[in-house]
Amino acid sequence: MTAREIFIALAYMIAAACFVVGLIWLQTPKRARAGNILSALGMLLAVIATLLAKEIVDYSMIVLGIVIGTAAGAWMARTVPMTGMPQMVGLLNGFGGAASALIAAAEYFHYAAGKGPALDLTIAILLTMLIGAVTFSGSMIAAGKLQGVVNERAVTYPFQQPINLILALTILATGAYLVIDFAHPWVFGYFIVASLVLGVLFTIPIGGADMPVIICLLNSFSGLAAAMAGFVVKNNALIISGSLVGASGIILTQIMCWAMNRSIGNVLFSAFGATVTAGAGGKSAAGKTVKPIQADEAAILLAYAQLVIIVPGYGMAVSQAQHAVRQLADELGKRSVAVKYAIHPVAGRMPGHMNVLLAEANVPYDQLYDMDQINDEFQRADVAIVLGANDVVNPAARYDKSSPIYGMPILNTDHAKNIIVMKRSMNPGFAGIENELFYHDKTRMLFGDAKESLTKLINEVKSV
Amino acid sequence: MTAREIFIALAYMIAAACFVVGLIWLQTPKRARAGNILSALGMLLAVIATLLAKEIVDYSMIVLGIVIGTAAGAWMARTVPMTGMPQMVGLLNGFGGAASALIAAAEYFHYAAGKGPALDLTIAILLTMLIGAVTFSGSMIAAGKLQGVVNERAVTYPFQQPINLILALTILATGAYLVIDFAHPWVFGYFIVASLVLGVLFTIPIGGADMPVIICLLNSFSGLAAAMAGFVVKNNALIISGSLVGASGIILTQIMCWAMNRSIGNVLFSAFGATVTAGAGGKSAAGKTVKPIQADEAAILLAYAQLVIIVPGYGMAVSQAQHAVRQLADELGKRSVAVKYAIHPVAGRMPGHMNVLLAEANVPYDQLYDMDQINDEFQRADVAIVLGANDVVNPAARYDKSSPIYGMPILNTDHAKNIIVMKRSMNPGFAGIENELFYHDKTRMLFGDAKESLTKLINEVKSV
Amino acid sequence: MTPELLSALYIFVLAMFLGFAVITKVPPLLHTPLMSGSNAISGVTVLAALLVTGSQQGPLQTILGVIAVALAMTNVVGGYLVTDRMLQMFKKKPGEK
Amino acid sequence: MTPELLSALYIFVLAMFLGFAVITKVPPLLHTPLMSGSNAISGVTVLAALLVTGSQQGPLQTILGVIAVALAMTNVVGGYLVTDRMLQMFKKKPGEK
Amino acid sequence: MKFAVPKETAPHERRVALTPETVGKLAKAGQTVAIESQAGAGAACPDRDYEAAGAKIITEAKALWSEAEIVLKIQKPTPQEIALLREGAVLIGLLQPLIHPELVQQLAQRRVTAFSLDMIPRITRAQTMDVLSSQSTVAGYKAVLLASQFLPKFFPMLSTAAGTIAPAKVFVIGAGVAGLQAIATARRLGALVQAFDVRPAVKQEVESLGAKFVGLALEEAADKSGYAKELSEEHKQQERELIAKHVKESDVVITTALVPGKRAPLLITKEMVTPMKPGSVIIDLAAEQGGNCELTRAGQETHTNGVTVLGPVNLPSQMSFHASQMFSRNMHAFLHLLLTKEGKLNLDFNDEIIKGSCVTHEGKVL
Amino acid sequence: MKFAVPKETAPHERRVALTPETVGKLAKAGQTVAIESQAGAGAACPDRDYEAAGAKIITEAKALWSEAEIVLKIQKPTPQEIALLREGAVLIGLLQPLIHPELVQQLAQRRVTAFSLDMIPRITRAQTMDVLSSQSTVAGYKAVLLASQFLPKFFPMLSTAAGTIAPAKVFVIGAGVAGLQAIATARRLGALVQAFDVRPAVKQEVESLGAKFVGLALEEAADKSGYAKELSEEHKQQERELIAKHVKESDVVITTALVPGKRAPLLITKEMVTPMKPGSVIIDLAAEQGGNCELTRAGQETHTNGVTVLGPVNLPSQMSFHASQMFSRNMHAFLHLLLTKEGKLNLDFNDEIIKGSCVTHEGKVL
Ligand SMILES: NC(=O)c1ccc[n+]([C@@H]2O[C@H](COP(=O)([O-])OP(=O)(O)OC[C@H]3O[C@@H](n4cnc5c(N)ncnc54)[C@H](OP(=O)(O)O)[C@@H]3O)[C@@H](O)[C@H]2O)c1
Ligand SMILES: NC(=O)c1ccc[n+]([C@@H]2O[C@H](COP(=O)([O-])OP(=O)(O)OC[C@H]3O[C@@H](n4cnc5c(N)ncnc54)[C@H](OP(=O)(O)O)[C@@H]3O)[C@@H](O)[C@H]2O)c1
Ligand SMILES: NC(=O)c1ccc[n+]([C@@H]2O[C@H](COP(=O)([O-])OP(=O)(O)OC[C@H]3O[C@@H](n4cnc5c(N)ncnc54)[C@H](O)[C@@H]3O)[C@@H](O)[C@H]2O)c1
Ligand SMILES: NC(=O)c1ccc[n+]([C@@H]2O[C@H](COP(=O)([O-])OP(=O)(O)OC[C@H]3O[C@@H](n4cnc5c(N)ncnc54)[C@H](O)[C@@H]3O)[C@@H](O)[C@H]2O)c1
Repeated sequence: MTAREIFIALAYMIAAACFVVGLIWLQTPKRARAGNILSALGMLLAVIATLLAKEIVDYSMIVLGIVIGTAAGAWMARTVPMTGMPQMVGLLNGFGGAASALIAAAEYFHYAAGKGPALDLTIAILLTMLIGAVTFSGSMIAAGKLQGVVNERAVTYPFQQPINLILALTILATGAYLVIDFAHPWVFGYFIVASLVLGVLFTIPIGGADMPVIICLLNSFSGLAAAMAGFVVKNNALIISGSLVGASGIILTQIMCWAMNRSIGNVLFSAFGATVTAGAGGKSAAGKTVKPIQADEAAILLAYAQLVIIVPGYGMAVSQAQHAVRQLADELGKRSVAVKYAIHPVAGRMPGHMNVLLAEANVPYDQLYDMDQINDEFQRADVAIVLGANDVVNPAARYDKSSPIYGMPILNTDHAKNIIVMKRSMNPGFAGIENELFYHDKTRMLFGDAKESLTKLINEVKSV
Repeated sequence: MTAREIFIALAYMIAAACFVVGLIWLQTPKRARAGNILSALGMLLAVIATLLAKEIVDYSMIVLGIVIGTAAGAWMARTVPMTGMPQMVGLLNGFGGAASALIAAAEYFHYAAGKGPALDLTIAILLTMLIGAVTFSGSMIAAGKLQGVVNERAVTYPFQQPINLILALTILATGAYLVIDFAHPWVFGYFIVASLVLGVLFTIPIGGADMPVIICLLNSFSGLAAAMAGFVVKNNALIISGSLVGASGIILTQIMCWAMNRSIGNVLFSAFGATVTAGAGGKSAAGKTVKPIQADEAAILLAYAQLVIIVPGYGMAVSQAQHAVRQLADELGKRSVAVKYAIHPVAGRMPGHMNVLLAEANVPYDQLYDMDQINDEFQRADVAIVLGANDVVNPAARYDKSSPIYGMPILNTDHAKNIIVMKRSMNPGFAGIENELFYHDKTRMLFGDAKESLTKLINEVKSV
Repeated sequence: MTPELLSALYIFVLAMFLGFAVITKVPPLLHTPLMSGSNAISGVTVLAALLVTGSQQGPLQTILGVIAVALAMTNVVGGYLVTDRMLQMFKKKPGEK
Repeated sequence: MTPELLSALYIFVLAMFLGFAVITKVPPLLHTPLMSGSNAISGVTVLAALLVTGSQQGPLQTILGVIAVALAMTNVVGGYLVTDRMLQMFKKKPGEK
Repeated sequence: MKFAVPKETAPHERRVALTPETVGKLAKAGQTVAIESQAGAGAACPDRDYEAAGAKIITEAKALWSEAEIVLKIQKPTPQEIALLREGAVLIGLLQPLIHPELVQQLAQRRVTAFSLDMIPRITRAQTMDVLSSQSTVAGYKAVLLASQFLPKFFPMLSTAAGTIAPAKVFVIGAGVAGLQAIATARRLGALVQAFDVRPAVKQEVESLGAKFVGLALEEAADKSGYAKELSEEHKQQERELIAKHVKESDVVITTALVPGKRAPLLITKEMVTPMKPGSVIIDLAAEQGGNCELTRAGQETHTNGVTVLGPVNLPSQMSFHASQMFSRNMHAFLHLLLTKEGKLNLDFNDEIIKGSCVTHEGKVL
Repeated sequence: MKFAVPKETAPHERRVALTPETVGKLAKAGQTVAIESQAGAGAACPDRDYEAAGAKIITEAKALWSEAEIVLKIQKPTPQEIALLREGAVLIGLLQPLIHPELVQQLAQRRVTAFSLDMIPRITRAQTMDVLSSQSTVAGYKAVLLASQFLPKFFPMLSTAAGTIAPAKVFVIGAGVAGLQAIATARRLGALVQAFDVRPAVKQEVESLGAKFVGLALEEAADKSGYAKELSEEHKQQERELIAKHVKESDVVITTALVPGKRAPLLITKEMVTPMKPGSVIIDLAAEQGGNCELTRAGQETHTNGVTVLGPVNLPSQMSFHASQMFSRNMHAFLHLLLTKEGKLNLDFNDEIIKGSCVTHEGKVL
């Protein structure tokens, strides 16, 4: 083994290490950026090492490809708007899959010209092709759905199951054929087309709201495709990094499904994704939908806020959450988040209800603000937490003359940049009326008993 | 590749998976036992798979070895007293190291008889020998120190550094010699002896109290030895499991050092280990020592208790820890641990001081017991938490006529099975006198502000 | 099945394990950046594309290869940059301890 | 350096990584059982001993091998059993939810 | 408009209908406010503060009454005072028209437009003018302090070198506004608090204050408007037994049970009081409506078997400053409804609140 | 031994030296206890409870006094009562011998062995008999309730539909036993509490109750025994300014500053009271020792500029049940020291506590 080979092997190991550590760091907000940079450095090292490989004899075309790719990637990343990120990731992922598929094709024609490869190599080439093609076409559809280019609803069509079955059999049959007799470009062509169609059919019946999960799964696929390509070109760096991404992608997909309270199977195979938003939350009678939030995400929102205003209501009293809320405030205070309490004159069920409880929990008086003092501050608040309050933050009181609470002054919770509502259900409060605040764009619902939700929240804030 | 080979490879992979999952499970009390069993099953599988290998042609001797080893292992494990566990682990670890060394020796003689192995194999054999031998002799000394057979103090001798240097050079020189010219059994003999001596010299200067850390490190070594042996016999299962243990052992060593507030370097190379107990805690003027405890360990003690009695004192008031202590009690309650508060008549600095604070935190009155009600219950308590109290639990009040608190009735905290004292330092309380309770065998000190310690404790209890 | 392949399979399996072990509890806010970051890693297939392109197996291979390089490189560069943009929101606040 | 050795090294490095990644924050009460449990795993060297003993390389090898088998087996069996004994204290209490 | 705030003449009344704070707001809005000299003295509002806020101090009550366009009172006026009123003047106060029909008659005769604040419907929008709520808040708080003054025991539990003091047991009957405030205050002082009411929603409300609810909350006991109604005979029996048990065990009993427009329900009989521990205290906040306890004598202190029974009258007046402040803010919110932006009177009888609270207008009783 | 508990004759004294609980313990130990009829009436301890506990009820005070071997009192006896005592009898109570030398003289003449509980040294072992602590606990608690009764304001902060009520500001001067208890009680009621004392240890103690300490705690202000001593002139000036500032801002001021054996320090002058808000209340617990406030009249209520100054005398007596219970337990602990296991008197004058508290013995003043 030459010194060059040893250097390359070493470089690959270091690159792999960078990927691993990068992935670990990407999981905490504090080190996520550093993790991404580390991972990128690893990639740079791997590319440089590969360029030194003795197999590479001509650099001209390589430079061309690299220049084009780098320019395109940089331009896309620079210009995509923040809201377009998910489809951008989908698109890029598709490119990765396509690259793997192209490698499989190149190797196919390389070997098809000669005497045909060994069995294991044949299988590796076919798998690379299959997974790469599925990743490519699937990602394109997914990105298209998110962008609104492709119908973002869950598209169902007749004979869905039989068609899928036929497709699978086609792929299997052509694959088997190629294993037995390799040099049949037309058969290989069928194989490619069938794979591409599979990717499309796999993605098209899934609703737009579930697309992020699907992209994550396809990302895992493109990792596997890279790993397979590693078997094809006999490169350990590819195998390691590809399978790393393959495995972590599956776990991440799983975690994302949990966060939506769904199983992977449910996401992939149910008609549940039929409307755009159904995956993301419940629906009101009037067709309006609310967006739930989990404690961990809420915690990040809070931890990185400058000003948080807490609006306690009767629900805080019912769940006796006064001690918990003070603890949350303390925890946020440690992270130098400013916390204020907005006390509505009739919050709770008796005059001073909130005061009694918050005083019990030793909340300093100078954190308590009455309505007139704080109403103008909501617009500066990064997050308003509505803690078991309802009527006192109901915007209907401002304009809906038919509402029983019309004319009551309310807290301007809806002026805050984000609103987290903590209650157990969509049940109304004292006045027995619906609250449109809960359906607001900026509002996320943290369902559950106030005290329990707060306890979770405190833990998550600590661990952010 | 034959079906048998594929089966063996598969079995090895499953075994490796068992080891990985087993190690992960071993880290939480709940699943630790299952993890150990899983790991053992993996080992069984690996052994069976190996026995099927085509290299093995004769089973008679193997059976002999297995029978002896199994019998010896089972007997030792059955008969060792609970207190002898650490040295037992050390001993077993030494056996593992010895086994690796013996394999190296066997292979040496195998190749020495023939034309000598390739460079990489030579290096592998020598490394296996070196690490195996160091593990063996080091573990024997460590076990001996723990058992009291070998002088358990940190033994220092003149010219320690020069001797070590000479030893290292000897090993390097003989090793290099063998790499160049393999078939020199006498040189190999020197190599073995030097390695064994290195193990002894490495361990002997370290005090008995640090031995668990050393055994953990040597355990990591024996893993590495196994991995090297894997290179020698070209067996991937060995490489994987061995390096797994090697790496995890080093991390564990590191964690154990952290728990002692020491660095690995400090443990290995300082004269700090000169007395038996110094590593484990501080020392009083009178030579008595206290045993500190960390929040995580305290949490396990509490979580697995049946009855916990909390003794609040002035320190709870100073740190305003009343809300935190109630939370801890709630958390323990969820795990069906019974919690009672023992309120001493003069705890704090005014009559009813503890009551005021605990009522503020909404501690139910029926959890509060005054001295006469609870003093007989301490003996049934698994843990008594002394929360910033001092004089009111000072046993000197019972018998020391010269003490300013003589004659004051105290809480029988010392009757509890375990005592955790939470205070910031060894400073005395109101009466300004030392408290022998803190030096009691059953007492562990959780140093720090009461509120902060409680917060940590709550988190740990949640995660147990 | 060659021993070489066997080793490659071992590496594959171990790396999968590592992949599983590495992802633990990720807060939802980081789901997208993490996905995007690992998507960039999956562009590692660029290495294979480089080898194919550079080894002059024939004009077809070179053409397919150079397209693959361009695509994979887009994936890599775009992926890392997009991820970085997403992560800028976690910049440390001045007041934070 | 053969490609075989290279693969073995890759496996070694990956397994080391896995070993590092696997151990996180262990409560001190579990330090000893964990150490003891992983010590039992390190007895995996018994596999090498089996191969040496069983492959009839010569009488010396067989004798060394059989001793190695016995020692390593003691390590494995003793290690797992001792660990199990230590861990019995974590048996679930009846009252626990 | 010309506003007038006379000094309250009812015995022991220390409150005042407007505090300097509200006077200031009215004055800023261009209104003329006349205050009778020393009107706020009992409520820690000296004349100088009123003057500073822009009011005119009038020493002569007669002049004040006869010149005013709008008179703001707390208690109902005397016939002499009414006689002084101009025709068409507006009078606002706690008139209790159902209890005092003769007063209403006289007001109608004088063609006075009279509003009784206690008649404001208890809808959400009217919360800011709900004097019953605000004054009940004061009464509930004060009731506990009154009890603590008479009880020869500590409220909180205390472990001391001189033995452990058991916490006082407080039993609150009727958990409306006053009852809830009493529960909260007693809990603050460290007592063990239990409460009883007939309305079903109350259980959760009591528990939301950390106290214990006892007894079965009966679905039927509340009518639509949220007020309690009278109970069936069978339930009354169950209720009696429950109350007897808890009264006996308690150190302090605070009763606030009312049924609107009716005599307060009699919930504690003499027989229930007898087995109480000597030194125990009963505070009957329903004394003015006839009392929840058989032994209650409104405005008096009775002792039976060592048990003190108090039937305080006008407790809010004992905490005159804040009671007046709250009353005055309620009054201001109510005036906001009666006046146009320019400060002119504008009575919109389609408004539920105005309709509900208006007692007499243009000579007619409404 | 024959114990006797007379009814207290001092005006407004409602406590009793032994409660039925303690009587029961003594009776069980074989002692004879005679109680004057109605002695416990003021403390919610009826005669029947004493009888049930094993005491003899004596209607005739003279007989009680003249037959007793040990007389247990709260307040000092009158000369007439002393005249009734047998020679060699033991008398235990709050005798304040430094203030009443003539009483001591008379006791010595009658060859009575007299113990004054207020003279017990404040060492750890004596905590169970420390009546000063136990009665101060009652006084501190009661002082806050007294303030709440006179203050025309709420203590807690309340946000209501009738506006937000600001919390009362309470300023406690002297944070000994009574002061700390007052701080705790005011905090319980929701007030904003600040406290001042001259002893350095007090800062942490005040903060340990969640209240704020103001001012510089001066090292030199405490002597070894933990009592406060008098201050230098310069520090007094600083202290005055500090106090003036906080008094002005407060709704309630509670003073408890004492220096043993001296007149209570005068800390609040008339000038400091004048700028206080009308309605504010000052409770001077040092009234009996001369008062911490210039306007204090012991046992009286004075009003200046709308500020009420109260100099309550014998506050513990107003919470007679628990005050008596604590006193009685203290007394029992003290008796434990005087009696042998068999219940006979055994005075060990080497014991610090007995030595410190004994006032007269065998005709000599000690
Ligand atoms: N303050 C007074 O003096 C007074 C007196 C009488 C009436 N009111 C009226 O009471 C209302 C007060 O408004 P508000 O916003 O405080 O309360 P609200 O409108 O009654 O709403 C309370 C909300 O808390 C939620 N909740 C209940 N238990 C909970 C728990 N354990 N954990 C989490 N959430 C819980 C309920 O939703 P879920 O069931 O979905 O959890 C409910 O929507 C006003 O309409 C006011 O007019 C006030
Ligand atoms: N109750 C009364 O009426 C009264 C009145 C006067 C005197 N006393 C006397 O006060 C004493 C009361 O006994 P006690 O056991 O309650 O208290 P203590 O003996 O005074 O001990 C309190 C302990 O709390 C610790 N501490 C202080 N701040 C802390 C913090 N922030 N976090 C954790 N620990 C803290 C201190 O140790 P570190 O500094 O090391 O943390 C100290 O040893 C008795 O001697 C009693 O006689 C009582
Ligand atoms: N919608 C609003 O904005 C608003 C405003 C003020 C009050 N309220 C509500 O109106 C209700 C009544 O308030 P209130 O304090 O004026 O009531 P109240 O003074 O008329 O009665 C006091 C309490 O006594 C109870 N009671 C009656 N008969 C009883 C009996 N036989 N035994 C036991 N308890 C008996 C009633 O249920 C009530 O809770 C409360 O629930 C209050 O929250 C609503
Ligand atoms: N060791 C024990 O067991 C024990 C028992 C009881 C009391 N004590 C302690 O003894 C101390 C005194 O208790 P007490 O309540 O009887 O004291 P006290 O009644 O004699 O005095 C009350 C308070 O007034 C303060 N004071 C005096 N002059 C002052 C001034 N000029 N300005 C401001 N404050 C002034 C004193 O410092 C004291 O805190 C307390 O610290 C108490 O904890 C100890």
